[in-house]
Amino acid sequence: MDYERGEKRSMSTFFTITDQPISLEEVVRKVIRPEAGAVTTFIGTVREFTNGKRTLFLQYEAYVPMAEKMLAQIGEEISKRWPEAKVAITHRIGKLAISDVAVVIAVSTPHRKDAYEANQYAIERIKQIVPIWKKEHWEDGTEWVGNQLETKAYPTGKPEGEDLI
Amino acid sequence: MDYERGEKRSMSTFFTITDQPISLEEVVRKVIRPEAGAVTTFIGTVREFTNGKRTLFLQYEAYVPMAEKMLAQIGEEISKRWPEAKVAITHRIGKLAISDVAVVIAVSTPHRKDAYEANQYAIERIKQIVPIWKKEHWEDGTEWVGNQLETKAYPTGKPEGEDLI
Amino acid sequence: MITLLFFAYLKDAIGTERLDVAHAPMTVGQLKRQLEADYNLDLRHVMVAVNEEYALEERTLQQGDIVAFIPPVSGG
Amino acid sequence: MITLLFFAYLKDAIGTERLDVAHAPMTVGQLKRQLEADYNLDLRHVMVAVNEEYALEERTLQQGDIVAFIPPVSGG
Repeated sequence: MDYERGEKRSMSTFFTITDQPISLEEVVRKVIRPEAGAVTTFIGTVREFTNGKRTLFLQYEAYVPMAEKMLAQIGEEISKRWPEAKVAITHRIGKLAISDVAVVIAVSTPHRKDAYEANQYAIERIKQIVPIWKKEHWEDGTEWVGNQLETKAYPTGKPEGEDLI
Repeated sequence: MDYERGEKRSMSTFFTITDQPISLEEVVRKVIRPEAGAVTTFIGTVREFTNGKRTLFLQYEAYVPMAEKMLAQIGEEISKRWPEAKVAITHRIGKLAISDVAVVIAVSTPHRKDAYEANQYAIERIKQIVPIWKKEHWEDGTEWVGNQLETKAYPTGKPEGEDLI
Repeated sequence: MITLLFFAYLKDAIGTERLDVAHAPMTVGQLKRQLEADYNLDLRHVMVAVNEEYALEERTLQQGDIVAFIPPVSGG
Repeated sequence: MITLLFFAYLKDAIGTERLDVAHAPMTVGQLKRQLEADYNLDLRHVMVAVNEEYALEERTLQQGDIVAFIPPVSGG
């Protein structure tokens, strides 16, 4: 029944960028359906320490229309690899505090193994192709994070110097 | 902060059997903390069709005190394998309708790969060692499900005949 | 006294969820054999917990023990 | 007219999130080279989307195109 209702919605309600707090229950509700016994979610929260450095808060920015398209594309990729999976993804932008939820990925499948695999696939792809960027605000400066591995900040060259202290 | 509060609670609030509907947000809140950037959840819902047979509703029963102990033991096993993981599990018992949530497993870790692996470990172990049983109520009878693979109902021998029409 | 607990289909088979027995055989294994004979059951796939912990067949039972018979579980 | 969009650190580096240019070079690659020269930037790791779809360097630009410069993404 949820499923029926879901199918009639536009894709954009399943793959959304928002500047408001994300309701976990709401994202999960989009994928729950009688045929599915397993739902996995991934909830990305703002971590306080990265490589020992303390984050005060984050700023997320997106190229919104394209980001929603790319999220929907990830949904299609998942449908090809896991035909029985149903996916919903919401990513938040704007200013986020420590432990705030930045992204929720919900995947339902008839069997649980697929739900884990498809979910993990989604987060990996988000970090590869969805035009969203985060700016770290530390105690001693700011920096746009520029690679998916989160191991080092992207070298910005000489501009942006005014942001670094 | 959530973490500090969490540590002071008894283990039983992290590993719980309940006869009430499960609040997903509540289980997730138990594991969110500043050190963790990733939370995975597994939500087990009641599936309508299993091997083509239609389920009307399920009845879950547990040996409650031991089931909570076993859930806590799974938490300890996870702490050994993934020392940075934090886990909360709530399993519901009683009568559940199609799409009702039977179990929620939430795992937070600093890095996402661990959150998926530890979560999947938890559900596999639940299906091995936690004394909880479900009784299928079909259109034409009932049956206690008796193996973890859900491929066949447990042969009950001659008793229980009164339940099978 | 020793308390026996039954769950799921075993509860239906035995006809009760609890039996208090004054005397029980020495070990978990012997108790299982006795129940199999008395109730015409096959308990080979049934695990036993003593005082809420899984126990081996060799485990010796003592007065006051709570012995739970755990059919293959199906939670999750 | 062609619209250029900049995000994240590139927006800071260029000093604006949007530039409307009357004439643009033929291809995505040529446009990148020109921006690199004009703003002293290294755009080797910057992807380009034309009308909200990732485009190759060989892609020919047309009037009305929206060309977005996508630094390595860091969502999730």
